[in-house]
Amino acid sequence: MSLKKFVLGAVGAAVLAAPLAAPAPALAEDTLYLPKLVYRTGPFAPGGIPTANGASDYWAMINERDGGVNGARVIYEECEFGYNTDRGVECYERTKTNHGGALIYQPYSTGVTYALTDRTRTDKIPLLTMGYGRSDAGVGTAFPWVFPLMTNYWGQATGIFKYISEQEGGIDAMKDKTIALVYLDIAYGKESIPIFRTMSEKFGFTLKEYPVTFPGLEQKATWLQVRRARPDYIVMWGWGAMNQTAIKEAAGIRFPAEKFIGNWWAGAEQDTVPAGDAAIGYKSATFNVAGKEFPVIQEIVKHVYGKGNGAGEENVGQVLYNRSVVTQTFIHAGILAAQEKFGVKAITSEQLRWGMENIKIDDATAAKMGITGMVPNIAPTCEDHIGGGSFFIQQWDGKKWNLVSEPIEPMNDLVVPAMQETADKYLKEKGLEPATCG
Amino acid sequence: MKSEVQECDTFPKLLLRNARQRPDAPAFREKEFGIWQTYSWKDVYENARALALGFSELGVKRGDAIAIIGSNRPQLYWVFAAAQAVGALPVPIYQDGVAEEVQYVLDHAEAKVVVAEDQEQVDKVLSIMDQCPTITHLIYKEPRGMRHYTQPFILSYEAVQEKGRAFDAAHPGFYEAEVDKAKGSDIATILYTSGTTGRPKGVMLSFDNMVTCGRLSVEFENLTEKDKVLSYLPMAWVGDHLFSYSQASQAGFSVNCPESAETVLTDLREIGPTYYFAPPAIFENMLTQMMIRIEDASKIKQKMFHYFIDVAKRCGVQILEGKPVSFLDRLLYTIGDFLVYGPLKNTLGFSEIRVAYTAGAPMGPEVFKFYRSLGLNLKQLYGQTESCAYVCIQNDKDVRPDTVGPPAPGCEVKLDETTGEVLYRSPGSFVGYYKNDEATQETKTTDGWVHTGDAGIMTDDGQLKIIDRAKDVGKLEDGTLFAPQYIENKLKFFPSISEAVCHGADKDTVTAFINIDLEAVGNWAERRGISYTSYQDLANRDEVYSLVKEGVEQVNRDLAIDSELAGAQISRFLILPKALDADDGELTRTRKVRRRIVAERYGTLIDALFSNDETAYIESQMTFEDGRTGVLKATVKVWDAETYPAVRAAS
Amino acid sequence: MGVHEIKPGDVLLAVEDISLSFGAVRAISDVSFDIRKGEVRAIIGPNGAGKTSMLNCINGFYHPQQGTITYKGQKRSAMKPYEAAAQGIARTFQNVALFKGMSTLDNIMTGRNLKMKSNLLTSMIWWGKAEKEELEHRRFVEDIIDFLEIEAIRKTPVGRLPYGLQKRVELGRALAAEPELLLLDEPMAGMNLEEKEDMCRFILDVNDEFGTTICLIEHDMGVVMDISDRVMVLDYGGKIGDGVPEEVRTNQNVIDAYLGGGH
Amino acid sequence: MFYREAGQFKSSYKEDQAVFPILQDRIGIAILLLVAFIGIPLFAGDYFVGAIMTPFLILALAAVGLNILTGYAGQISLGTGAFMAVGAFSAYKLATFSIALGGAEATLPLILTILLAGVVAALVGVMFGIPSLRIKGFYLAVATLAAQFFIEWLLVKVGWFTNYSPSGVITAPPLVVLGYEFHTPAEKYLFTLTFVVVMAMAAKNLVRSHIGRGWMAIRDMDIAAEIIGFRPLQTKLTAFAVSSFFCGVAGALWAFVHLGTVEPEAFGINRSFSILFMVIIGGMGSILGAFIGAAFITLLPIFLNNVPPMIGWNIGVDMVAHLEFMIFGVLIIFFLIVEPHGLARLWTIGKEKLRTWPFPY
Amino acid sequence: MEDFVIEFMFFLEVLFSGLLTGTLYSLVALGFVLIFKASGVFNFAQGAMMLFAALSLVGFQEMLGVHWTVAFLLTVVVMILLAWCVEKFVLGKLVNQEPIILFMATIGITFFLDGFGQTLWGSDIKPLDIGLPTGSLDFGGIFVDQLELVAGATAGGLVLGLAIFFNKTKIGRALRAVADDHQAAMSVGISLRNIWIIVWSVAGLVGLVAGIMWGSKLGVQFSLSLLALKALPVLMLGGFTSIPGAIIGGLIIGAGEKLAEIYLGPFVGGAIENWFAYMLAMVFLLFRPQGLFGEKIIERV
Repeated sequence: MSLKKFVLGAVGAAVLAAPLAAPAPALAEDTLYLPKLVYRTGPFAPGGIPTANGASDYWAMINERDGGVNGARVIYEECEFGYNTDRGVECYERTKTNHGGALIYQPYSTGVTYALTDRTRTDKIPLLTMGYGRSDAGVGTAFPWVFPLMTNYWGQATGIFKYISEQEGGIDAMKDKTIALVYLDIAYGKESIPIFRTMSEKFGFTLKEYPVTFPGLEQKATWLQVRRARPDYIVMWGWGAMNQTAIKEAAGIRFPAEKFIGNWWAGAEQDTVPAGDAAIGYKSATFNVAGKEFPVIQEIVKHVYGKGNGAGEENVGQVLYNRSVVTQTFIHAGILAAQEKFGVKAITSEQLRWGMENIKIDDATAAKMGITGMVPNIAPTCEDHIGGGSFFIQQWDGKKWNLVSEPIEPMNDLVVPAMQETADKYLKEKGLEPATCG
Repeated sequence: MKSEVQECDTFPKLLLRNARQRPDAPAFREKEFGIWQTYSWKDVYENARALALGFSELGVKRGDAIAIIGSNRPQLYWVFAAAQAVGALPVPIYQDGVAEEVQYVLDHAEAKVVVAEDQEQVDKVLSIMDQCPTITHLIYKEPRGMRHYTQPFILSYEAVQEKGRAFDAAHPGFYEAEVDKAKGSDIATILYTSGTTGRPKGVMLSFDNMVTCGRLSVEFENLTEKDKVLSYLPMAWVGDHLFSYSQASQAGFSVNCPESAETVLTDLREIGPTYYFAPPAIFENMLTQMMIRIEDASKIKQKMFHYFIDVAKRCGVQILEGKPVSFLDRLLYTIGDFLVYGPLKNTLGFSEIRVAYTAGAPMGPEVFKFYRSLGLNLKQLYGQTESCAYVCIQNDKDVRPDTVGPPAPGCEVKLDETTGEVLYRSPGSFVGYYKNDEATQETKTTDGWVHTGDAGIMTDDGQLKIIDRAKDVGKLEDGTLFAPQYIENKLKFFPSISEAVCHGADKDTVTAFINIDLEAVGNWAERRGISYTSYQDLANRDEVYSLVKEGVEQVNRDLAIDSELAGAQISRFLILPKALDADDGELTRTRKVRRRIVAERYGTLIDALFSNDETAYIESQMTFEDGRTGVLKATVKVWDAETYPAVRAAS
Repeated sequence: MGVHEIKPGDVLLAVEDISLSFGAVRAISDVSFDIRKGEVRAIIGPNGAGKTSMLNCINGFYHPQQGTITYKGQKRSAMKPYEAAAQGIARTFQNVALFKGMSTLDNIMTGRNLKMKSNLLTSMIWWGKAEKEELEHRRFVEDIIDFLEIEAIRKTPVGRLPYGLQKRVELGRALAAEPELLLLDEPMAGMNLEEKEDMCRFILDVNDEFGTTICLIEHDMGVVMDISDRVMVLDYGGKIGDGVPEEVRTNQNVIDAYLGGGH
Repeated sequence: MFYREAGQFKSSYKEDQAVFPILQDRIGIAILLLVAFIGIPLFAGDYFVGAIMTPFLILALAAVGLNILTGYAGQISLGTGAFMAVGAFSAYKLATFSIALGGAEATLPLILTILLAGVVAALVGVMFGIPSLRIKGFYLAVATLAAQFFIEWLLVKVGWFTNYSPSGVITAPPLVVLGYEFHTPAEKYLFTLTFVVVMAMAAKNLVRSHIGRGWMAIRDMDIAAEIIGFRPLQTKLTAFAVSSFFCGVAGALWAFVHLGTVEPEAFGINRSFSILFMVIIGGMGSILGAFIGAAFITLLPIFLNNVPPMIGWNIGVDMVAHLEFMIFGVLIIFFLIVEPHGLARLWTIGKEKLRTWPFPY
Repeated sequence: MEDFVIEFMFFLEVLFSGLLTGTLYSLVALGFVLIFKASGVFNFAQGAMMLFAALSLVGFQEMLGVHWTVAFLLTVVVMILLAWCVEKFVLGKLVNQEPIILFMATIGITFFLDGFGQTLWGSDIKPLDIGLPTGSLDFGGIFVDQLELVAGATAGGLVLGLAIFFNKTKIGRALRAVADDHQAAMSVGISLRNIWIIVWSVAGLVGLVAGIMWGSKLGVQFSLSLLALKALPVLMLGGFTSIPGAIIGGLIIGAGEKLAEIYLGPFVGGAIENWFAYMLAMVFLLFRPQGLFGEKIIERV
């Protein structure tokens, strides 16, 4: 027990010391505290590193170039959780009150997103889950603190279907087609199944579901079944080590790569490079464009790497890196909106929520942020935390990802009612009242 | 209307008082079946009453002796009161005595009933039944193994009590009447001295003796019913009789009996007595054990231990006696109390002790100071069977290691001017030796002064200092005062030395027999990789001789600064090839050396000590650990020790 | 063999024509014998004679391929050891089989298991029924501890005890079950003379004080002859002698088996 | 050093058999409880209470559960996560039962819900415990691993368990007991603490009862245990049931109190492993060990992770994490070398040393 | 009829690919068996060792820009060094401890290796290309992954090599002796220490080979260490102490789980491979509690 006491005491000391150790710069200057839960280690580190680097580099650039946002310096702090939900929660609790309070969280992990949904509601801190998390979280009245933005998994699924049908010459042509849905058999992977089933019913294509056991290192059985089923298209809901295995296996059964479409968590350099030649022609969804040519990326290269700083140059311009950068620009925009509305530089997390509900990424803002052409426009509201986004399909050519589609909008007539339905169920189980807007 | 003191002039009356005043307070506890079975004063009274009437039913008459033989058990203690209630004389007998010793006492006391603890004691008594014609009944307490003893005179304790209860029902008021018949001047008990020489003598003690000594000493130490004692010393010994019976009856405190001889130390620790008595040997033994155990501790702990023991040596006694001590020392002592003294007392079971006594033999001043410096209120008591163990008690505030304190309340002490022998007159002065008027007259003068046989000195402020047995104190050839025990006690302070016998009366120098402590020296040898096969082998090692020599020379250095005894330093010594043993008659049952027997048995060795021989050969009878007897044959080395010129102390 | 002359008492357990084999190895072949209530019955024989196997059959650990066992007048079908225990058969083991992680007290308490009734829920709550029951059985066990004179090691983990004491604790565990039939598998194996004498005394005391029927096996003839009422001798799985100690001692087959040096 | 046991004698078996027979231990535990119940909620921040203590306590409860099975009954299990999941999902189903029928809110009292969830977990545990009669030692891990993967799979696969939530994620209802809602981290912590303390007591009572002795007997020597009358299957299954009950309750608390919204992966194989580690590191066959082990496995990494930034050592979060892994690994080995029988044994030895202080024995 | 032929061909393909996957599991399981056999340690760190070996190989290749054979040799040295450290700092200090304690110690090693490997070589995914063939061959409609063919051949070669090592070399015989009786091994004149170092080195080497196979397939990344979980049912089925058991067990598990997934999976929702492997092993164990090739347990008192 003495050891336990020691550890407890030590941890306690750490906790007590934390607020003391943290300097109180608020007196001298306005700051914006942006903690970020990252996983630079562990099984999902390959995806975690570029995402973390993107955020780190972006805020370094903003501080370096602009001295912060409107003069309020950004304190960007990482907390490593190794894609381990418990530690993610611990990181959240550890950082949430530092430096005058965290403004927003972006965990990049489904598990942590779920675990933080309740906590952020209590703590009144926005949770930015751009492109992941609960599909129904776009309903702002049910999840006032969660911002999926852009599109959710259901929207993405309908969009991918739209893309496929375009390839095949229209929705009607899909009637006798078969789509195989290969998904990682965990909460994340299962998220898209209901909407695919709905579409299958509505549009008459045949849907075959192929779960891949977590973590997806061994997929032989899945692909043997896929081969036997001879689908016309394969859609993949994968993450981490599963992706490149799947791409290799697909090549192994000699499935045409261009009819194999991953979702946007299955379309990064980390997935295609290890798969080698097998990945050439493989497609995936993405809501951001890869490449270094965008102004914001150039600014990062200039202000951060140009000065010998930066988290990891090899990631710059990669899909996940750029996605993280884009995410940060949205936060940036949200902060600007909130600063303007409330007339303070050091905004609070509650004010940022208003900001996030009122960002408007149009051509003008995009140009200002340096992300023109990098991401579709969005304009969320209090009720709608998605903001009517769209996304692209990209294709791997063996060296880099190239866009092969125009922005695709989801089938909102299908998605929105479904979202509303599950959101209502959530509120009921939680015993919560919907938030009011306006 | 008589006062309570007058009213309760016998133990049965005190018992009745206790059963009325504090019926539910614990009177006895016994560790049995894993827990401390507790008997309240009411239980004791009822049990003793039943037993007493049972005795009557068995035909015990006033003045009959009832012998008690066994280890300390509540049921056996109850026999005292039960016997006394019906006017019989309880006679406790040393339970480890061999059959013939027991037979002598039973026969001498003309015991009518024997209460034995268990099968072992019953067998012992049965083996000598033929020679003790007075015995009519044999009562056993522990039924285990007694199923097949079908002799009609053998009864179980419960059966006797059952008879008693039936008798009680048939003769209401009989018990009360019997109790009332007794008066303070009646003989309460006969205690047989273990006697360093000759046959045991039966010391007759009256109720007045025992009750008054008990009362006075209880008042002196403020003992209350909240106190606890552990009774583990032989019931036949006067000290135990005073503490566990007389004082307990007087103050109403609880007497706690250990589970067995092997578990005494554990039980001591569990009970945590507030009031404790042990002969010096036990304290010395504990100290030796402590030193051995601490040597197995880590170096840091040893350093800490010795450092704080030194602190205690410096200021512990002063703090205990409320004398001024520097702040730093006081602080260090407080830390030491937390780190060392407190835990030490705790592991020994001394945490709650208010008063601890030692008596029965003089105690080495170093040992004595050691315990006092830990904050243990250890005091010396001087007394003997003939005085109900009550002559001198040290005062809390004025305890000196070399005296036994001033005369206790009610006692007078004087010294025989010619021999220096101590004489006393006290409420505890015995009535006489049973069936031995001659000895009574030798010992007790007509005006009530009792000869103790101890040589002593009276200090200026009236404290008695015992030097030795009067007959043992001698002079060297050159007239130097030679008090063998005094030197022996100094030697025994060394953990490696368990026993020493010094010789020198009428010789030119002092020499010594040494007994090594097998455990301490064995441990010491093991750590040094010295292998040995037996006690004898170990005792004959040069390494061990060197070790002992260091001790002897240290004693010599100490003696050199002692004005009166500086001339009597040890010049030669040898290590005996066997441990002196009570079974061989070399020690008394209270572990006192029987000098005469030792001198007879090891005469050749003594001769060698006073010659220039470097070795000596000895052949002697001995008893082995398993009880077999055999002949010891050994060649023993004799070593010289350095002596030092007398140093005049600065004061 | 004059079985009828031996002290009166009903047959407690009868073994008839038992055979037991492991694959090709025949451990016991066609052995019959009985144990009478209240007696000390010994089975002796050289190592590997099938003594332990016989005990294992009696308490249901092995199931003989052939033969019947009648216990208290009832023929027993293949039963589990715990069923045998429930019927009052307790035993000790050749290689001490104490529960090393527990104290002496707890080990002996396990022997009371069959008598303890408190269920999961009451045990969890402890106060009341479960505690009362636990304390009652503790009292009983303390008698055994007292009986076996192992007070000083009551709370000592059995793993730390010397071998002789472990055997004593094991005997205590068996006694705690208040068995009708006590099987002792080489109770004196590996003991020194003094420990053997102690153990003999305990065995006799148990038999005497509690009236427990005892069946013990030993390979050392000496001690057994002194304390047993009847002795059966096994060799190579077969019975070569049975009767009171004197008879067995003079039985030529037995002498051959022990002294023949064939093994 | 602190112990003053002299004079603490026992005059009844009740005192002698007490869980804390030594006065100083009772004082210590009282202080600990006071700190836990009053000190921590009053003085510690939300982070410590909500993100460290609450999950620690819940995992400690699961470790107590596993310790009953592995430490006391000697049956190795790698299915702890699954049994926790069963508890969590059962609690969810029980709580939303009336909602699913169209009711407005959960009607079953919360505490009952959690306990019943434990009972369901116990039943499942018994099912997967049946092979333990034949399969022993490390091989038994296979049966519990089968449970682990099968249950995880089942919960993901069968929509009924999650009320057909599209992602298989469940959402806990608000924590309301007798109209009082446990809302803040401190309140939730106290809710958990009460559960954990009561159940730890129950576990302690069990292991010192004849049921617990049966488990240990089976663990130490199963054949001898059977011969003296323990029914092996019944004894083992009881252990499985009780262990799973504890794990189930822990799972329900994890979902309801700690996370609020939880996916089945929260109870994956890693959870099972980490709880087994707690039991081994803490000390098998010791309730205290479960707590120490849980502290070691959950708190130490967090502590290690907090140290470098605290001392101003800026080496990047990934490096800190790597260091955390390495030091953690080394510490596991270190403590095993120091005391292979777990930290609880270390504590026992330390306590023994304190009791005999300053002597070594 | 033609349907039947197609179905049968498909069945064959499933079976064959299952068997090949099984050999890959066996490769991982082999490392466990080696260590358990010689030292009674259930080596939880085998997965971490495999990852560490593969990471080192790729790391050396990247860092030094050398040919993979050189990197391979360097890695072998690293694994021997690791074995030495494990003996020196961990197992050597835990002699005569219970299996579960040793098991826990290897968990400590796992944590350390995970942290250490990532510190040295980073957490990024690294492609491993030592020129092993990729893609599949078409045998009349049956596709066979070339890499898996190589893996199968390698596994077979390893087993053969180990068999020769164990039966024909002095060290090998000593290793077998140590499994049976530590005293006997001492009398052969090889210290227990050295035997442990050797056996951990060999296990490290096996881990390296397995790491190469799996790394070529998946890229070298942290997830490789999770493959240890796929080896567990193989081990339990085959028995902890049997090398042929690991191979046969791997084949059974590989084929079993693939067949189950394809023929049973669709009826229950799929993704049953993981638990099916364990269920299969469990059912096997119910009939043979000591595993496929373990020695029969006779209960005695």
